[in-house]
Amino acid sequence: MPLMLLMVLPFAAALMLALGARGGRRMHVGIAAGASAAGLALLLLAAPAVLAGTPLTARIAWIPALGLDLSLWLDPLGLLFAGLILGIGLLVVIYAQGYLAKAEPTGRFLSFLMLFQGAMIGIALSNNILLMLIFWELTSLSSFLLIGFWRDRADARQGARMALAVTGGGGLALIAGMLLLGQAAGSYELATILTRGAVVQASPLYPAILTLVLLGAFTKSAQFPFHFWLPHAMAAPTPVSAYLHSATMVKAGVFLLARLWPVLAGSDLWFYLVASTGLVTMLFGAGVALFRNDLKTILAYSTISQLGLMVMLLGFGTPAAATAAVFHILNHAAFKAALFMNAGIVDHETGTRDIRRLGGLAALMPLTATLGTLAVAAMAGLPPLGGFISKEMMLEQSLHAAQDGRSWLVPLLATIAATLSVAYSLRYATAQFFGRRATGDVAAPHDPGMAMIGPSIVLVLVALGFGLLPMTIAGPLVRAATGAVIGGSPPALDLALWHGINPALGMSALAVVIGALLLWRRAPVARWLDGRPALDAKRLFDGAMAAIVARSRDASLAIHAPSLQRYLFMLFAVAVLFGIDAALTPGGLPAGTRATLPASPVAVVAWFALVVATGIVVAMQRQRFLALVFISVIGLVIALAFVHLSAPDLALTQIAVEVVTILLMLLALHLLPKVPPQLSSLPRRSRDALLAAVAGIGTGWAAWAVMTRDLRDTVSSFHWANSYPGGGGTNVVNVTLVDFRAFDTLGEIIVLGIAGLAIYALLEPAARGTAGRRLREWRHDMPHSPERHPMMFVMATRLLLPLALLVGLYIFLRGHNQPGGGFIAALVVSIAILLQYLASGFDWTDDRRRIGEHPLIAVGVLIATATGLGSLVFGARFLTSSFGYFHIPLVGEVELATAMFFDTGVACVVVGAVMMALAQLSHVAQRAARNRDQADEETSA
Amino acid sequence: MIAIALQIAAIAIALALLLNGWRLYRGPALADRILALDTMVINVIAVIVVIGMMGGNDTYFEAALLLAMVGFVSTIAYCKFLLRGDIVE
Amino acid sequence: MSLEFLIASGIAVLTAGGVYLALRGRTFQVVLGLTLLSYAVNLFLFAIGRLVVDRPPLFAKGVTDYADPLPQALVLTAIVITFGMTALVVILSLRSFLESGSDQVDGIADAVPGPGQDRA
Amino acid sequence: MSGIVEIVIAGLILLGAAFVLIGSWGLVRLPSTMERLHGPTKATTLGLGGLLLASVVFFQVRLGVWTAHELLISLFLFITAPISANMIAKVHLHRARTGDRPDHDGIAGPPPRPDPDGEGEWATFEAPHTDTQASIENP
Amino acid sequence: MIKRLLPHPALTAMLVVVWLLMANSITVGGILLGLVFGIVLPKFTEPFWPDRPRVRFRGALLGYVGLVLYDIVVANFEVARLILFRRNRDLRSRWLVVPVALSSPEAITVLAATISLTPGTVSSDVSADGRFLLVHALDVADADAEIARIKTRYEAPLLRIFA
Amino acid sequence: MTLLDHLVIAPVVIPAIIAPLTLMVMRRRRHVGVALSLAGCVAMLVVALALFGIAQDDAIRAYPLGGWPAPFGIVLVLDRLSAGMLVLAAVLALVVMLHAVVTAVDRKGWHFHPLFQFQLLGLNGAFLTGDLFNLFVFFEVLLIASYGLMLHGQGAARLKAGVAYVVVNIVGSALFLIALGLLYGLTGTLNMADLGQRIAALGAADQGLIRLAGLLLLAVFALKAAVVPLHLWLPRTYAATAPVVAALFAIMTKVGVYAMIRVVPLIFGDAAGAAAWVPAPWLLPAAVLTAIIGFVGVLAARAMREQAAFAILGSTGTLLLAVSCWTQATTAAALFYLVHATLAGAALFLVADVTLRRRGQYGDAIVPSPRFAGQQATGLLFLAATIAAVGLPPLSGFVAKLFILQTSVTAEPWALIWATVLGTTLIGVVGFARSGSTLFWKAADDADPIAGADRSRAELIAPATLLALLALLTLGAGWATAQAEATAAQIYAPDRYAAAVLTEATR
Ligand code: NA
Ligand code: NA
Repeated sequence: MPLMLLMVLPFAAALMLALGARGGRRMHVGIAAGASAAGLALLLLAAPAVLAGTPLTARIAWIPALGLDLSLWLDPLGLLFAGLILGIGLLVVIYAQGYLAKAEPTGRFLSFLMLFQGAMIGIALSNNILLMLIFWELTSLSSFLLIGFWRDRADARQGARMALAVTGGGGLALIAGMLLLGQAAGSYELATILTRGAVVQASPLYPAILTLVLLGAFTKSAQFPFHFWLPHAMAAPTPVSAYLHSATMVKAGVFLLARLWPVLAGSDLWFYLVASTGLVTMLFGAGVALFRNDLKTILAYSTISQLGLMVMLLGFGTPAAATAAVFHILNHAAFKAALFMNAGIVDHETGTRDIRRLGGLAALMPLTATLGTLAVAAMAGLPPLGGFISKEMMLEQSLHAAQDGRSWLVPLLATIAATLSVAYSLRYATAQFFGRRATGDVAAPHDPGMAMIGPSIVLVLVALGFGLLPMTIAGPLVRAATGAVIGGSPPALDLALWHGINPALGMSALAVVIGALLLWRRAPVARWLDGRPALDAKRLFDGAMAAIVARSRDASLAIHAPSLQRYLFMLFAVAVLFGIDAALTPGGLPAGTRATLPASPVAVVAWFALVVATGIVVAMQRQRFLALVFISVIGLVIALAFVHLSAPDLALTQIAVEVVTILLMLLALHLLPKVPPQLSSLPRRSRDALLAAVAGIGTGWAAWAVMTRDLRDTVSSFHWANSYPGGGGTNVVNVTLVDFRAFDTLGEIIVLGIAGLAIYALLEPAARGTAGRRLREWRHDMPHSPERHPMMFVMATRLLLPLALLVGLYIFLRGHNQPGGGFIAALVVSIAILLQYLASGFDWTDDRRRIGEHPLIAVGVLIATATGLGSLVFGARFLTSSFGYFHIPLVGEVELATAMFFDTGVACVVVGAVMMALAQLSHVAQRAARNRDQADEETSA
Repeated sequence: MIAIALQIAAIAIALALLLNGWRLYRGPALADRILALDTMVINVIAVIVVIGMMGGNDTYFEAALLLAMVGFVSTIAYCKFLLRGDIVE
Repeated sequence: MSLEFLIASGIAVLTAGGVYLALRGRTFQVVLGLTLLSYAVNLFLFAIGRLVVDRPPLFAKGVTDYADPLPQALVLTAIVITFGMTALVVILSLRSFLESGSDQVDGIADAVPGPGQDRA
Repeated sequence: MSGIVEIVIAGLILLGAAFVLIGSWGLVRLPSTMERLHGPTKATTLGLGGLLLASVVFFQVRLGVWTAHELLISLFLFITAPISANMIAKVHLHRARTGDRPDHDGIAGPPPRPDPDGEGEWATFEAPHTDTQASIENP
Repeated sequence: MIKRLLPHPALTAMLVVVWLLMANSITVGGILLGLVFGIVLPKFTEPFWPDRPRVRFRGALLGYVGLVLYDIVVANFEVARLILFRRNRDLRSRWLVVPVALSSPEAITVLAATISLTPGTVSSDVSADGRFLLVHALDVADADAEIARIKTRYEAPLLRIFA
Repeated sequence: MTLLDHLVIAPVVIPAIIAPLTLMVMRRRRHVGVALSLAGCVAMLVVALALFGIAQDDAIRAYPLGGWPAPFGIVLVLDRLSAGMLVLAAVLALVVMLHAVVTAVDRKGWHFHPLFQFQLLGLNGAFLTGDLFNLFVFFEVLLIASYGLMLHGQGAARLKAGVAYVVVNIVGSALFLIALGLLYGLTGTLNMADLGQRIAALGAADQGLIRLAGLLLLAVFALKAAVVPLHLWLPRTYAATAPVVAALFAIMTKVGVYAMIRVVPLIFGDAAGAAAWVPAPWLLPAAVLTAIIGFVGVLAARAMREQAAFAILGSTGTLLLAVSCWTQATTAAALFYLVHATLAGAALFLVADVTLRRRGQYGDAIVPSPRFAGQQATGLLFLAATIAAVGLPPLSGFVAKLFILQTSVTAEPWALIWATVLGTTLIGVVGFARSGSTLFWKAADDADPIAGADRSRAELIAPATLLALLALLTLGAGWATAQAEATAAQIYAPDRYAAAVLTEATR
């Protein structure tokens, strides 16, 4: 449970800080420092047992399906890291209190910082590699927030994005690597995986695993060539740099290499990939650091170099090298955190970080200068600091590597890197603290208060302690941690400043001497370098990113042009492609052998009319009115086909729907261009024609293939047999609609009802705004007769309205047994009412209507649904119909069926929806005309 | 005899439909085309009546009745459109 | 010539015409195309019940030869739904024309709208 | 079915079909729009009337049912056909005078004025006077 | 009371008849239902037929219908002859301006419809003042005689019916 | 027949009653209408949860409508999949509805509430039905309601995009009908379980036609799901509509995916001959392209809504990568991801909505603006929503992606799937980092101040709720993945489904 508490503490602190963001600065620091201190205390309590060899574990089952449990452990390596994270975290929090200006939102800042701390602790404690991935990505995210904390600064935003892109990207590779590792090892439990090194290295996946894991580690630890984000992350507030880039985030990659050392290390591939990357990075970082002028940038490149050192050591794959790496982790954390804080203090006091504008600060800020110089000495690897010991160990291990058969370049380059690090370290100290006095923007900088300088004192004392009393302070931890890294008993440990005279000491001395000389002769090289066009990673990255975004944008815009034609072309093309695919299946799409029916002359003529009319519609598409006339012909032929082919219900529906559609289109056409110009080019038209032809032939062939097949036993034989006895009607189509498949019909009328509502919503505001203006400016594009309501037509309508309504009622009542039904009846009624609109105009007719469309739709849906629910009362299923025959004196046998109620609902909705569409549309036209008349009057007056 | 008469009638009406189609296609005036369409509807009603008699089936009567009603409405609508643009004033 | 051939070829012609018109650049033509396409689809859906002359699916005892009622019911549903869709699309086209002054849907007439130009 | 009835039915069918055909033939061969209007609106009345009458008798004889509902179709057509013709004639008049490519006036020429002495015009050309029988304008 | 129940008695009668024709059978139930609709529908559509004229029933109307039917048959043959055998250039197609004495729009409409239904003549328009009908004749030798025939044969009985 | 047995129709009946009632009440008493609509959403959530609970016993329940037994009548089928989808839809609907009411979007046009209820009716019906033609009908219901909602509030861009959206879907419906026709013409049935059995019994001559029918169905579902190259309609539609509507639409693309998951194993499973697993060869490359085009669009987007739309596209691609493997394990992963992606996509749109309101004339364009009210809080929500959308920890997207990666490793093209999932994640991270830092960090303080912005804090509730749900989904991932696995197990046992549906008691 202490592990869970340890894990939860920083997150809880982050949450408290986020919620209490408006609270005081003291409270914020109190929470953050308290959480860190409490964590540290927990860690110290656990330390003796862990160092004695019994790791703490805790587990809460989480996602068994993924093998992802909340499984934590605290082994010596984890202890070491968690200690760094919490210890330095505590110091950084204290430092931040002094560093951040009063106006800065400390709550938010510390909340992010604690979030980050939690993520790091998670990495250190995870005993499940999937869990570790989660924390890993969380560190990327939280560092993004921290680096970009000063959100108004462009360099902060860009630095944050770059860090996220690189470390996040590496994290994704790590995901793949970890998953493969889990697959290869047969478990995602770290403790288990660590015992399966042989299995993993024998797996064919090993190279992939290694590469992917290293991608994750190298990007996080800023290894060449993924190092470039780190200097730009220096845009972060200095406490962030001190925390993330000395002790924690960038060390996560090193930690990962150490963590997985037993599984992945030892192979040649490991050596070549890891050691050489580390070596190159070490050299490169040190070289660049020598020629940078910004304090934090120098420290950033120094960090890159030092990380390279650790990576290289781990890459050697020997226990001794691992020991060196572990000890250097400690050393580096101490001196680099101190140095970052120091840089922050100088920046804070002088207002600049440009080393060229600083000098002789030792006199003004003695304490700061002393601490800085000591920390620099550790970085340079000078005795009596811990850095000296670990640097010497590194040189020794590089020598061993060569002796073990690796290239002699290893020690050579390592020494050069050490030399360079001496040079930049000395420059860092001397240029700031000694020599000619220069104080940046501020006249008299001085040592800051205890909150800022205190943490540095602690860190420098620790760094000194690592040098003077290494075995006492660091010995047990280093030994145990090394044991954890190598997964066995660690080699004998002898940390001391003096090991007698040996090659490593020589190399070390050489490095110091040459390094000093190098610094002395640095100026001409720097001048020479200044003349060169610098290879600026940021510009490259930004350029590449901008280019990628621009290309993406071009591509995305090109693909997603707002062209309906393209949408439809794709859809048709896919359908045609699928047709071809089906035709290519073995056996293809053969026609059947069913006997066909002979075609009568009328059928042939009708077919001919259909074909010609379709052709004309296509050919005369721009003559919109004519096209509509020919659409009518097609509709007529189809109605005739339905009559001929035993589908009276369909014929009725087709006929009725047809006319309503035509009315609708005429109403719309009134306000549209009548003969628009041609749009598409000939090649385009040919392409479309080809696609259309293929689609047509394909569809026709499919129809032919099905029609010429013999009919299997269809479910409709049940419908036929049960229509009368079970559904109480002889019109099987109607019984299907209102009974067998009444649910379809319910959906269908809802579609109509929705169409009505949507149309109303569309048209109601059409007279306002842009559309309203356009309507007002609308001018007739054809000459008009002044006669609005031709007398004969109006007179005939007065007789036709009741007649047509009667027909509608008739069709409604007989629908269950003969062709007809609610839908057709409703259309007939609608047409009758529409006829009245046509004859007498909107206003006159609308004034005399009794029921609005909205209630019709609402009531219709309710009636149909309620009919369906009615059956529940009788213990039957939804939409179960019931019917009975009643004998009424004089009248005789009368059938009553619940389906009639349902059909009434259908009819209501249909009338409502149809009238809504047409009346609303005609009303817009009406308003257009009215507005036009008003405009005319205004102009003539 | 009735069957033969119906066959002849069917062919005659088919021919009539073709003639309607010709006028519809040729125009030249829009009024001609509307007239042709209107006539076509009447002739289709005739076809339906003949089909009904051929099959001894009177279930198609409503289709014919509806066609008579609807053909009128669409003819009026087309005319109104050409006269006034706005078919519902 | 068989009725089946007439229907199948009619479906083919209607589909081809519908596809071609749907690929034109203006809403009205597209609507015409959709209309043709829906005719084709309705005929198709009807035809898959196989063609039967003079046997409307009106139940009578002892009759075993009848047109399949189910496809007819399906086509009815499809016709109704298509009508609703057509009504909406016709009015939407008009509405869009009134709002933007263009009935083109090929994306050529529209300048690419700047981001965030239209707000809810 | 007795022979005579059968002959009557067949005769009615043939008569109807003939008039249907003649009407459509008139539509094709008559020289201009107004003349063509006479073909279908006349011939189809009797044509369809004959067929419908045949149908009435046919079903009476064949099925023994009195299916007079065919007459309704005729009733409907009698009400609607004159209106259709009227509207089409109006379209012709309107377009012959104002169309962007005016329709040919036909052999009857342009219509004369309603009242040779008066100022008036036909309703297609002049909005009907609101106080007269020709006006169905809304109050 | 009757008046309120049956705003259009003629219409009611017509609807009942049409109903029975549609229902295709004459049963008590059918008649009752037809009566219900015959009463409800005119009531429901009453606002759509304002200022309805008074119509005199009795024999006049029936006689008029019979006359028109007879004329239709005869004229059909006449027009069929014209279509089949008359050459286009021999066609004496012309406009007739028929002065109208009828007063209600309903009556004028019936007259115009009659003219259109009898082959050979089509009512094409009404004058803006409602006093003239524009009739197109397919083949007329003497325009004035034809106008006179229309007035005496059709308008005169209508004047009596729509008194 | 207890009332509980009838509960399965409630998801359809509730909106069928609420919608017309709100329609009638709305004009006179707005607040009553709104209350009704909200109550309807709550009721649907309660019912969905109850059904979800009922489905926990692993039984598959068929409800023959009208008492007509399958395959002759239409059946509703309650299994884990349908119950889960119902819950998802109800949760999303309630949150979105709340947001619409809080931000008064529902007052920007006509009939928002009835259309919204009908939209739910369509969704619920589509999830429940066991009949293929009925699925078509409910597709139409949900589509036409979506047209109405999509156009809600109108404006030129929305109308123009609306035309394209409507037309392309109408053509899609036509394809659906052709596919249905082929299936009925060859098998004589429309019931999905029955179809599966009858297709298995078809002879060699019918194989090509059945394959055609299967492929056309795939095309239709792919169109709804917005799979490349049938995705073209989506970015413009979702970006042009009101964000709150787009948030609801987050589930619309998932309906297409649902239909694939429902139909393919049931009808085009192992026994289907030439049509067995018919989408398999087409779906994977399409899914890869969808994911790539989607996340590249996220990178390229110029406005938040556009970015959110592309994120939905990308998530569909990722989802289909899992679906396209057609194994029980990957389907389980897909289902888990489906839930996550729906909520995450909706959250993204709601955050876009909040931003849009607060930035006044700057709208949701990804350009620097002066500081706006609640930039902190909105930025935080955006951060969380984007974390969810790209699938980073600590939200459920990460778990879902791990699930997909783990289960797809047995598939042939696992490397391609992995590369796509991880690569597109990176593109998404970069894209959202760009837009987020521009929108919420960068400030153009020299620009004119923001005019006419909203600043209600209540509008943060809905997006925060969705994100909280995602956090819950992460915490409860163990339970949720187990549910997904059990659901996938049912899906891959079509015989059980068929047995349950085809032997249900007759009336
Ligand atoms: Na239906
Ligand atoms: Na459709």
